[in-house]
Amino acid sequence: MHVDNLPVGPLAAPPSGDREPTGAQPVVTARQVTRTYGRTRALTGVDLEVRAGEVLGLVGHNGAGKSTLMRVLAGLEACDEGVVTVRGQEVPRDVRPGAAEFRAVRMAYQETSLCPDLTVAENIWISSRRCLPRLRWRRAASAAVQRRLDEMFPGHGVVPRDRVEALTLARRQMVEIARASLVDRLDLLILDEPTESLGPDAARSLYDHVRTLTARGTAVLLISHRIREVLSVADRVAVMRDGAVVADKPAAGLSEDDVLVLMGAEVAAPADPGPAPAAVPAGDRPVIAELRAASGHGLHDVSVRVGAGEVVGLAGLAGQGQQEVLERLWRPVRKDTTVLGSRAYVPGDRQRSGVLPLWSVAENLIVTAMRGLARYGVRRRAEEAAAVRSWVDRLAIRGGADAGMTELSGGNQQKVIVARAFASTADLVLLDDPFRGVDVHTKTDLYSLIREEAANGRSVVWHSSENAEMAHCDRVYVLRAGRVVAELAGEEISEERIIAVSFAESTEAPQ
Amino acid sequence: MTNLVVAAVPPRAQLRRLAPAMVSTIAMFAMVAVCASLQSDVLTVTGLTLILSATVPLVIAAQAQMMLMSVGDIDLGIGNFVGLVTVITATKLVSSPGTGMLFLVGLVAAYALLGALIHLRRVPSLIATLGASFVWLGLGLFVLPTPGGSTPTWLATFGSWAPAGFPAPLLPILVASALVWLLASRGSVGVRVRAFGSNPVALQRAGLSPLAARVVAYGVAGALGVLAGLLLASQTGGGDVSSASSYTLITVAAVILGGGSFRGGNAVPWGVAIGGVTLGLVSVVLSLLDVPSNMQSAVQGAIVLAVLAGRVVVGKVLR
Amino acid sequence: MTLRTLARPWIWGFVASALVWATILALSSQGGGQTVSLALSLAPYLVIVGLGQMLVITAGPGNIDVSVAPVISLAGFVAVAATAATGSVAVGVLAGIGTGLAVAAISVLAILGLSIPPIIATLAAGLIASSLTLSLADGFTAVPDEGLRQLLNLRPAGVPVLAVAVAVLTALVVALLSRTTYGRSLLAVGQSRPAAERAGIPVARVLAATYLASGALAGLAGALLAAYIAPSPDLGTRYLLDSVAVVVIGGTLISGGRAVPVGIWGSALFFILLDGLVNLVGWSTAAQNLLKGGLVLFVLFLAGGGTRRDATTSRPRRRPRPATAATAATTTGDNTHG
Amino acid sequence: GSGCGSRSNDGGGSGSGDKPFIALSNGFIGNGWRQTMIAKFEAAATQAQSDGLLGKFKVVNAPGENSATEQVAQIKSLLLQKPDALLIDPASPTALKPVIQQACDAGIKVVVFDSAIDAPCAHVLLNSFKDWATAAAEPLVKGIGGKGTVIVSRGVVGSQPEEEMYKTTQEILAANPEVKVAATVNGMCDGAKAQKAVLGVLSSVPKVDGVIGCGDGYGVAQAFSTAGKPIPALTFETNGRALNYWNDSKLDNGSVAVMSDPGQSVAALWEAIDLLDGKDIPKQLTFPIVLVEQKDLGAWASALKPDEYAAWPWTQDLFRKQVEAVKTGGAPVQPPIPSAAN
Ligand SMILES: Nc1ncnc2c1ncn2[C@@H]1O[C@H](COP(=O)(O)OP(=O)(O)OP(=O)(O)O)[C@@H](O)[C@H]1O
Ligand SMILES: Nc1ncnc2c1ncn2[C@@H]1O[C@H](COP(=O)(O)OP(=O)(O)OP(=O)(O)O)[C@@H](O)[C@H]1O
Ligand SMILES: [Mg+2]
Ligand SMILES: [Mg+2]
Repeated sequence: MHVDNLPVGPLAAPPSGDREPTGAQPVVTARQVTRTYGRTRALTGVDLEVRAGEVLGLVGHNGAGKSTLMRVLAGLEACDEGVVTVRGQEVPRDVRPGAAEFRAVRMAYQETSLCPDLTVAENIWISSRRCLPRLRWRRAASAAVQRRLDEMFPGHGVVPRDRVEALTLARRQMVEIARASLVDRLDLLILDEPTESLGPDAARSLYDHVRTLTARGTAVLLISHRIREVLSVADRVAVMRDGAVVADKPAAGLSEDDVLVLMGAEVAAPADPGPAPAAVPAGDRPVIAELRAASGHGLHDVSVRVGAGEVVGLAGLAGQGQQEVLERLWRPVRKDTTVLGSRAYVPGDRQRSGVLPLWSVAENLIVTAMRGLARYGVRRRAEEAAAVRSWVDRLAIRGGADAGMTELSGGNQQKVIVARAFASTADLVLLDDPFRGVDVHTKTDLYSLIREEAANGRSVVWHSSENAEMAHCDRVYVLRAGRVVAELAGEEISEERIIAVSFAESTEAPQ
Repeated sequence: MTNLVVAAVPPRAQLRRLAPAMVSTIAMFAMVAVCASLQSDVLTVTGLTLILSATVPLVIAAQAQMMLMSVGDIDLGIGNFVGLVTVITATKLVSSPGTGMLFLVGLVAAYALLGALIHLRRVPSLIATLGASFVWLGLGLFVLPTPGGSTPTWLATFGSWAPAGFPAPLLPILVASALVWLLASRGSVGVRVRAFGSNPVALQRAGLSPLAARVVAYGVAGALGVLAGLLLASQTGGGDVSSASSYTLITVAAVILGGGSFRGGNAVPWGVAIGGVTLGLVSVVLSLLDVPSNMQSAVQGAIVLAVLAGRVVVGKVLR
Repeated sequence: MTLRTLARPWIWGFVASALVWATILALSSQGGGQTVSLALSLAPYLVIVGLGQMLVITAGPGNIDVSVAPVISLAGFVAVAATAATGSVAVGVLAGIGTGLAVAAISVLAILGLSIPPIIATLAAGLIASSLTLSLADGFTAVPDEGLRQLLNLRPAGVPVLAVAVAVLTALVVALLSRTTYGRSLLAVGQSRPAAERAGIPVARVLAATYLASGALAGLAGALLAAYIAPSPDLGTRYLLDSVAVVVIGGTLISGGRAVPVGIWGSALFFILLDGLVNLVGWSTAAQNLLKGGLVLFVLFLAGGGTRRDATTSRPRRRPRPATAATAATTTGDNTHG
Repeated sequence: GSGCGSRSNDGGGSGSGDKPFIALSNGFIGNGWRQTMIAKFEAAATQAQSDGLLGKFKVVNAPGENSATEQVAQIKSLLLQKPDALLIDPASPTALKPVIQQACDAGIKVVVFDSAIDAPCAHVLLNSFKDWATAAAEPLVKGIGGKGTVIVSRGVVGSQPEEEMYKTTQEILAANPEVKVAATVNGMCDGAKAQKAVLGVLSSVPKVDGVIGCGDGYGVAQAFSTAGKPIPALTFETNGRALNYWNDSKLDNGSVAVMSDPGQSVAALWEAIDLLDGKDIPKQLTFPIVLVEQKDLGAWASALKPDEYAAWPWTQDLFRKQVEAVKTGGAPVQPPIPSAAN
């Protein structure tokens, strides 16, 4: 779900004119900062200034260099050239994590930086040990994180002695944010895509807290791909493109389209999902996969049908059973699930369950199709090469077939993983929210790929946390608490409608 | 309000985490029960002393193995290392205690150095410790080619210490496990070590040194290995570099039985104590049962499989 | 790029064996060619076991087969008994392979059925195998087949027939890994088990096949060794540690996903020549162990490193799932897990 | 198939006064010698049981590698079962000292065999390692005519018996200055290891006339045939495989077969029974090694299975005679060579 999709008012107090922080002290400044990784120029000369008491929004396409810049601003990495000053003091070049200059700059990471095997309190000790007593630190850390979580996310449900592993994704994100803010003195708080895993209530209370922080003079740097969210929270918006800040403007007066243009997008693309798919009634298609009143393992009486050549969406708030449905279809071992034909899976968590890191693009791409192409278990390399070539061309995968998979940018890696599934002969392709954090251009390419493949008779089951994406589906099941609360088809599918059913209390637990 | 509710709910995740050690505990008591039914004297202080004493060095060596497994490493050299310590104990520590102590401290330092090299050169611990095990063996043979020597009197006295009303071997097991627990599970040093095993990136981002964490883990493992060697020497009354070679794999099994994992991030000192005692008791059960001599290793293997299978079953039930 | 290739550890096995060979030659100033020839007649056994161990290690973190030693011993007895009973060497060798498969089947059941970590599962299977070995050895009467022994000793033009056969086997394993779906699947599983699973690879089947292959190869080695030496309960004892060591010195990634079958030859030759050197010089076992361990560590620390990216700068992972640790962030050359 | 059993009708065994309960702890079961040793013991003990000399017996082998720690644990649990006598084939000559003392303190008669051990309370029964080394080297040196090149294959270097044996070998070699040592390898008294070790040096040494070993001749012979060299004079192991090979290959070049006697376990059984009877037996008994010479080769070869080691068939009677011989310093008893029927 997207917070900016909510049909409710602004998330936090709108930035008002009198808060214009012109006179405020700069907390952290970057001047002509560059950073290269091998042949990648991640930062090509960034100028940025974060001032006390403001919320600075930072947007940019994937790989624009946002996270890299943040690592430099937080003192985790030194820059190659340029100058970083913290509170007017120039930072030495050979900076290491934990350097004294950066004590008051804290960052909540895009991917949480908690230790899953440790308890919440122990994780707090690791990052906030300087403001904890030497003895009885466990108790102090528990109390501190409990208090901070209560402030930031009322009703969070996190117990400090829980192991992080046992927490849901949203709770982990809460702990990550609380962890970052727990310090004796906080000048700058960097939030790198903090709301990706949070629910709307949690996001709202986070931004409320952000306001109380800025009121105390702390600067907050907010990175997000949800532009409406950034616009509603930030005082100032900086746009990054290809390793440099290309624009830095007050948020007031900027529209979403303005920002998209600054980022280098053709604005028409995301707004118009193409011709609405013909709403073929599901009954007319042969059913190739079905869940009949499936229960257990997080599902309650879920019935799902997938017709041949149909794109079926699974929508709703994150973690309401969509992944469980995909899991059942992927491994149909129970009696209540039937799947005719072969399957392919596109994971959303590409680092863990997508990328085969030692291999090239070609090898990654073909590994699923290989089995179908092979004769008696022996590969047919000419056919494989042809398939790879056509898919690399079709999706314009930058780097080409022979590039190492880990040398690719995230979006291109995701293309390979999607291509892997569609290059196979699978009749049913399962998409597990694969387009999170993928930039707009790549997304549009992949949307049209999905439609094309469906037109060729493949079935797709597509879980997405972005409701706008569901417009590309023939039918959408909206899940809540492990139940199907609505089935939408054709024209009925709209963000507003999905949000309505996702949140409507009346639809919950119809018994 | 939610906090209260959550706190009241039975911590199922925690239960699941403790399940392996619980199964091993049950197995341990079952084994004691079997022994006791075959030989009622087992439950007397002398009986417990007899059946537990041989497990003492094993448990402590298993704690050393656990320290390394908590950073995601495996030590294939611990058996020969313990053997080397017995050799030094039986020779240098007797002839000149000062030099002997220096040697033992040097061994701990060597372990820490090994950890540092593994970290800095980014080599797999499995193969590095395998290589080191050849070195420990060679050093042991070098110092004492023939098993022999004698233990310092204080150590021998400790080895034959038999307090009334209390099985003496329980003391070192409990003390060592409690120390490891304080260090690795409660203390901040342990947090660093486990954090390194769990997510080294997080550790580094917090400005802590992964190298230090690994070196500490190896250093503690080395110290525990020295302790295990001292206690083994106190029981065998001499040095023999190959006397503990079976520890290498058995300690890994003990950690797994105790609820540890190969993934790193976990420290389970009490579970390891139980797993070590369980494995140590297998020999006792085998000698009490009239198992045909050829079949004894098969029974040992079957017991290990059965305990771990029990774990799986309990895990399924708890899920 | 070339520097990286040079740093690939598999070269070091060959370099080290060449050094040891040169030392032997310098010391004895005779029989240089014959030294290699004789080493080549001993190396194949270790290479066979090593190939199986390599497949297992390639299957990813935590995979190791510690049952190879007892399997070799057991298969030796079974093969000799079967040969004596049927009069056919082929049946004997097949029986040895079958023995390896049977023991591996126990491991597979424990690993896949009971989710027992491989090091423990194979340890237990090995214990069971050693009991069977002892039972068989008790009053064992059969003698190894003379014909097979002569075949194993055959060295036309100084090239052992067995070495050629095992070289062919190595080539087959190379082809298996690069040309077959099984091989590619194994490499994928070794790189990332969850990713392989999501890519539609039948992970359980691949793992089962891998352990069975290791068992079969250990069984084959046992059958041949029993004919070459003699069946004995400790026939395989030395092969456990050595098989792991040759695989890793041979350049196979201990964290899985990359196998270097050819490298095994280099490190196997190194170990065998080192034994020869130590015996020639008359060093004690203490020195022998120190040298072996020292060289393993030296090669390891010299060749190691470079594959793992610095932890702070590694590419961020987008969405850790609740069930997963964040440790997978660094992907190549990561620290090992058994 | 064999097993250890409690076939006694005497349930408790301990302290019940009538027939004794004897336990054997064996530190290692992984080679043919130890297996023969256990098999001989179990056969003799079963027989003694049915003859009414023994109430109950039990054999415990430490599983796995030669592990003193396992054996300590097992002896401790045997102590709980209160045997009247404890026979020990130790995994380590030192590691068992404290536990043996513990057993003695518990009033148990302890007989250690196969290895010397420095435990004053225990009775020790063993073969002379000096005799062994002499019997291995002397006929061989004579066989090659007192001159030529030999390889010395050492046993388990580091063990105390090996030191003694190596010293003896060196003395014999010193007395024959024309015999040159081309290489000294570590054969570990194990045919397989010796085979590899000798093969490793064969290409680098000149023509070899003999290999003075420690019961590893069969493996060494394989090494020579692999290298395509003539089989020199060897020291064979005393098992059926080696003896048959020696017999079949008609080697008559000074080769011998010599090893310690796995029948020691049986002798130790008789010693324990006599000790429990209160007989006076010296603390240390040296029993004859098993030396197979060319003349007895056929008889031994036909009596042994491949992996069975030649063992003297000690009876209670022969045992007592040998004890007398030790006491009086007379010539050692020469038990009969077992026939194939055994
Ligand atoms: N450790 C690294 N090694 C090599 N290249 C890197 C590394 N970190 C980042 N890069 C590269 O630097 C560029 C900037 O990456 P960065 O993570 O800063 O992007 P981002 O703007 O945060 O993207 P996203 O919106 O996807 O989070 C990318 O091309 C990326 O691939
Ligand atoms: N970790 C890395 N190591 C080496 N090269 C890298 C790495 N990450 C990125 N690159 C190189 O940098 C290039 C740019 O990557 P970047 O992430 O900036 O792409 P991007 O424009 O964000 O694309 P996408 O939108 O698909 O993520 C990649 O094509 C790749 O060649
Ligand atoms: Mg990118
Ligand atoms: Mg980023």
